[in-house]
Amino acid sequence: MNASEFFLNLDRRWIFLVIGLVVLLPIVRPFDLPGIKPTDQSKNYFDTMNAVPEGTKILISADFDPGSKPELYPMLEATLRHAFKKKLRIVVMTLWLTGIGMVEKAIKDNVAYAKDHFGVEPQEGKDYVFIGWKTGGSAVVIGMGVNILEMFSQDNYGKPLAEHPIMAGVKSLKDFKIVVSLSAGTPGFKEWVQYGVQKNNLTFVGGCTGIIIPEAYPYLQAGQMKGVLGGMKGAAEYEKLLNIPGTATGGMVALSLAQFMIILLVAACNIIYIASGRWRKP
Amino acid sequence: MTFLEILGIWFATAMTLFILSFLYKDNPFYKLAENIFVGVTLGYSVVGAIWKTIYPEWVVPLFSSDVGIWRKGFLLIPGVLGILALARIIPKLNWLSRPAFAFVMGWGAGVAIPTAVDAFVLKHTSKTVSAILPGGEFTFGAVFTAFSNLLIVVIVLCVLVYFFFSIEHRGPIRVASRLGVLFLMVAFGIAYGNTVMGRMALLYNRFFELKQNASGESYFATPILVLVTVLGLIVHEVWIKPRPPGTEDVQLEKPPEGAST
Amino acid sequence: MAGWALWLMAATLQQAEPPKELEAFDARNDDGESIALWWAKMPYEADGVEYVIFASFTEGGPTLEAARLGSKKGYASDRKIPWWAGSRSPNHHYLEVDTDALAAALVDLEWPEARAVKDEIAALEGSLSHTTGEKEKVEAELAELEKIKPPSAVADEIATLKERLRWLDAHRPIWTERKRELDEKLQTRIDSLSDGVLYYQVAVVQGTQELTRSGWVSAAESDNLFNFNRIHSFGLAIVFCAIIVAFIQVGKRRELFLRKIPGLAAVDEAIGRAVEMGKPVYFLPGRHDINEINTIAAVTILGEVAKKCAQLGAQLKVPHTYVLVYAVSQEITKQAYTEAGRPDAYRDDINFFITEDQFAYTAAVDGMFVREKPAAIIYMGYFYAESLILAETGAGIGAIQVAGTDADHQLPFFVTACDYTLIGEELYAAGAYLSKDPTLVGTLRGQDVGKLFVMAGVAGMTFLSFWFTVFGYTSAIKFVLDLVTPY
Amino acid sequence: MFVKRTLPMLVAFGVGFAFALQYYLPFSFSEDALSATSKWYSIIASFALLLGIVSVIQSHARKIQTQSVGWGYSLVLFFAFASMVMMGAFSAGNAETPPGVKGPIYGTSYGWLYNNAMIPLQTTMFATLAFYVASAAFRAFRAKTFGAFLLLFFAVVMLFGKASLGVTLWDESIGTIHASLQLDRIIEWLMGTLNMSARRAILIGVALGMIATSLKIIFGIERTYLGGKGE
Repeated sequence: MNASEFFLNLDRRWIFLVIGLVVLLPIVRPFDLPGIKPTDQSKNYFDTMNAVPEGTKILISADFDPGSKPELYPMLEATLRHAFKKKLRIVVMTLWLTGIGMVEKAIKDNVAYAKDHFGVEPQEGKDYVFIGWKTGGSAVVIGMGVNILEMFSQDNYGKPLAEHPIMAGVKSLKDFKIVVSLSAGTPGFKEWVQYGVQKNNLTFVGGCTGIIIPEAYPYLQAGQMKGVLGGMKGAAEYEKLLNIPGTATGGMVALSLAQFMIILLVAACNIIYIASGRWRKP
Repeated sequence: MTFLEILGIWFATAMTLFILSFLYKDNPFYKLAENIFVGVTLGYSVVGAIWKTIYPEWVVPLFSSDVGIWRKGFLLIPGVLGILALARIIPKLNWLSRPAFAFVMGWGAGVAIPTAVDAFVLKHTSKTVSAILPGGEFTFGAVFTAFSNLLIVVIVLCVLVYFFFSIEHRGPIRVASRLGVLFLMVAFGIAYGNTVMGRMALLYNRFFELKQNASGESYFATPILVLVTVLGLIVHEVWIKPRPPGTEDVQLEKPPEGAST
Repeated sequence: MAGWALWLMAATLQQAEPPKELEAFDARNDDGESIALWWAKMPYEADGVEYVIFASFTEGGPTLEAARLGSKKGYASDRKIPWWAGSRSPNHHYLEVDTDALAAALVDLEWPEARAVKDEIAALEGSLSHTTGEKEKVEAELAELEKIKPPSAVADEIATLKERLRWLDAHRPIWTERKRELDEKLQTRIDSLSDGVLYYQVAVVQGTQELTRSGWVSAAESDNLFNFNRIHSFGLAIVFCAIIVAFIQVGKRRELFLRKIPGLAAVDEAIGRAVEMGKPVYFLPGRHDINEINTIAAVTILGEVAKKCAQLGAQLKVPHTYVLVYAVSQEITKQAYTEAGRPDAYRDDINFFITEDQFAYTAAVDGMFVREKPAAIIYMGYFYAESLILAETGAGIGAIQVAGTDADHQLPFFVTACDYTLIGEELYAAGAYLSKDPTLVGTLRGQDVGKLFVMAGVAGMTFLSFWFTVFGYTSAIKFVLDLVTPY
Repeated sequence: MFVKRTLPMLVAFGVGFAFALQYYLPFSFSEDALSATSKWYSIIASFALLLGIVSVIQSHARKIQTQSVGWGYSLVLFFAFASMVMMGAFSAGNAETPPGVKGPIYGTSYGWLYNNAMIPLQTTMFATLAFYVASAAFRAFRAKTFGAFLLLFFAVVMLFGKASLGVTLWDESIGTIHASLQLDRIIEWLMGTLNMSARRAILIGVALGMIATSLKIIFGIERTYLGGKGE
């Protein structure tokens, strides 16, 4: 069997291996390719976060479940990193019961990341707090617009919320400079806009899965949402703006590389096929 | 994390890896995952049928005092048909199930006719002919749009010609149907290329999950299980003697009578 | 300038006359739950000026706001209807009002008790939904508590729960009964008040100021027998049906030509090869349930394939994902074996059910492919994402693969991975092609004539649309297009 | 043979005719009939599911009984099936815990199985498509004929145009000539014109096939589902 024969009848497990490696590599070690051009919406998200001074209090609501993790978890990570880097003070919550575990992990990992990479040491209670989950969706948002401490009397771990220094001077949603919702559906940014943003005149940005991004456009046009990150692409663009390649960048790179790998394989295969003179046979 | 959560992560990771191991070759891990998969989904559909359909849609209204006697009577029909469909289990009473199947097939056929006319024929015809010429100024863009719209009509007609069954494809019909096949190939190529990225994203999501489960918090589920799977495959390959080809795990509890002539 | 315009507008509004040509009538082509109001475009229509529709049970009786419409919105020309089903005049307003909801709201004005009755119904609904499933929950808790020893430690809790159970048992039936009673009472009162007819007035409002108000009009809602919006679709359905039925008759009388479908010729070849190699033939009937037409086409083909397998002595295997398809296929296979003169070769495990889940089915069938290495795999029917997983696995074991599907989104994958693919309509033609049954062949000729009809329509309308655009008859285009637009 | 053959055909005819007409009849009885019968369909199918379960249990029980090759896997299947059904019964088919009730982890035991067995298995099986989509392309995208060349050429164009790397490469070079040459515009045109029109033709053809097959069922010409067309 000569070389061209071997290549044309290549055991497909080699192709499986190549594709697997190409997709895996950028996850294990995220790197960047010139290919991600931030859209205006992602820039707006970044600029809104970037414009506030050190020490500003912001609220992040991670409204997603494990099903939407690959798209929204990188957004949560990048937002936390951005906030820690800028030394913002953050209150994190979720409207989705199944989101609790992911938020805990994201906070823990990124506090460690901030220590390693930005030289800051965010303190729990002072710089950040995770207030957990409450049932009710839109009712929670409405309640927070009136009095947060009544809605969330304790943090996620049962400690009275009022004892955290970060909550000093925070009464309602109005006391946050920015509210962020990373949402995978209902309850999500729609509830935040309808029941929180409009009434309390909040600066609101969001992130969402690729499927529901069309639902965000009316709010963006109306200015109720200042910017939005759409799907894994949006997360990758945010990472690009932050200049910290993360898992979303890895994802975009992986997809690009895998597609190019297929193009390469098909091209090579056809060149060899034609060069070996087989195409002349009927 | 609670014990159950960690157990869940381990289980999910193992299932993911076992399914992926099939890409190398069929192996006991895959068979294990496959049978768990089939069992679990069977159970899921039973639970769904009972708790999401039969109980709320049938039992509850049948025994509820809110529902009038007429509606209850109507509700008996699908129940009876459903139970009659079960008569297939008993070969002699097989025919009892026929009214149920007739109902289902007749219903499907009836609903399909107007749907086919409206949603397929009318919708696609109207979209094809609605905008041959764009209004407005005579620019390059407008000319190109007009060309594209005309091209759509030509492609639709050519591909439809390809589908003629009862006319011999000769002369101009042959040309049109040949063009139709080529247009189909173009369309299939485009559709193929268009879906690749979505599929890659699915794989990326699985790998993402595996990476998340590799951390110390989940007690290094991914690396340990990868090791176990790989070692298991090696053991299976090297130490467990492969059976002679052909007999391997083919379920031949009976001789295949149909094959003997 | 601006001042002038404002003054002028105010002046026109001052002497506003009530909307002209006001009419109320049953909204056509619906299930009789709404009426339509119709009135002429008036000169004072502007941003900020609104039409408010008031409704009442009697002429001159107490009114309720039924709807509100910006004065520059809701023209009849916005209606989504074809030209023959009603006027699409740009100079008139058209508004549909839901009468059932309106009557339920209006009853408050005429019947002092109504509010209280509705509140009670709402409260009862609340209590009922709140306690739904509570009984089971309490019982479960009780069972847990009763396991604890010694029982005296939890005696209080048990007593409380038992009390709760008694309370639930006592109250829920009463609530249900009471709610039914009240619902009935309310409905009777509404019926006696309205008698199906409601009265309407249209007022013109700017801000909070009412400028003018029309006289009363009334209309009764009614069920409509036929949806005239869809009469063209109805006509077309009849035309197609007539063509097909006619050619079924033609097919019975004389033999009709049938072109070759390459994929189907390959089916015989594939079965033959399987017999030579002593390996099974797999037939996958798609992943739609039996009520879908593509599955019916698939099981018809299964009948023919089974016949061939029985004749040649190939081992057939048909994995199923829907139970009803499985049951039907069993009958068909059995019949096919009998018709082929090999009832002895029929086994009940030719058809087997796996699971309803898409990917579990795929995983299981994939495993079978690899373990049994069938010589031929035939995919017929509707498929989803599993198409390529299965077809690539099949190609990997070197089976001859023939696919046929009308799932346009999966065709590219079958075309790529299989040896032969029946595209779209060919799936429906395959049964006729394989069986050569004259009635079925006649149907195919009917389908062809139907296609010709559609093609002539597309070509003709393209020409007309082109011609109308060039000569500027834009309204004529709409006229023609309506004939092929689904409503 | 009235009950065995004529009655089913009458049922199919009556039901089929009535529901073909239903689409054009807007009155409330007609609408109610459609929504009621679509529920009937799911009820019948739910009952019939038992048929499938019996078949699966029979075939695997036979395997276990005869201890044929791989009977251990049949045991696994039974175990998985039984635990899903039991957990489902305990939690009344709810994967999520209703608020206020304590469950194992943010869900019921049924939810645990659903989230940790069904979801990963489904998504992983689906994800294997990524590999197959590549290997099928490698194996089959060969310019053997002009048609095959078109297929592979346009697939490669789409692959290039959908990758963010490809978009950047193109738009920074050729795309700078004119805005209408930008890659997303080209992709849009390919999808909207070449791909969509061929699919339209397929669907129009399919519609005619559907109408013909439906008619055959309604008129009893097609009655393979009753077992054969004879008698």
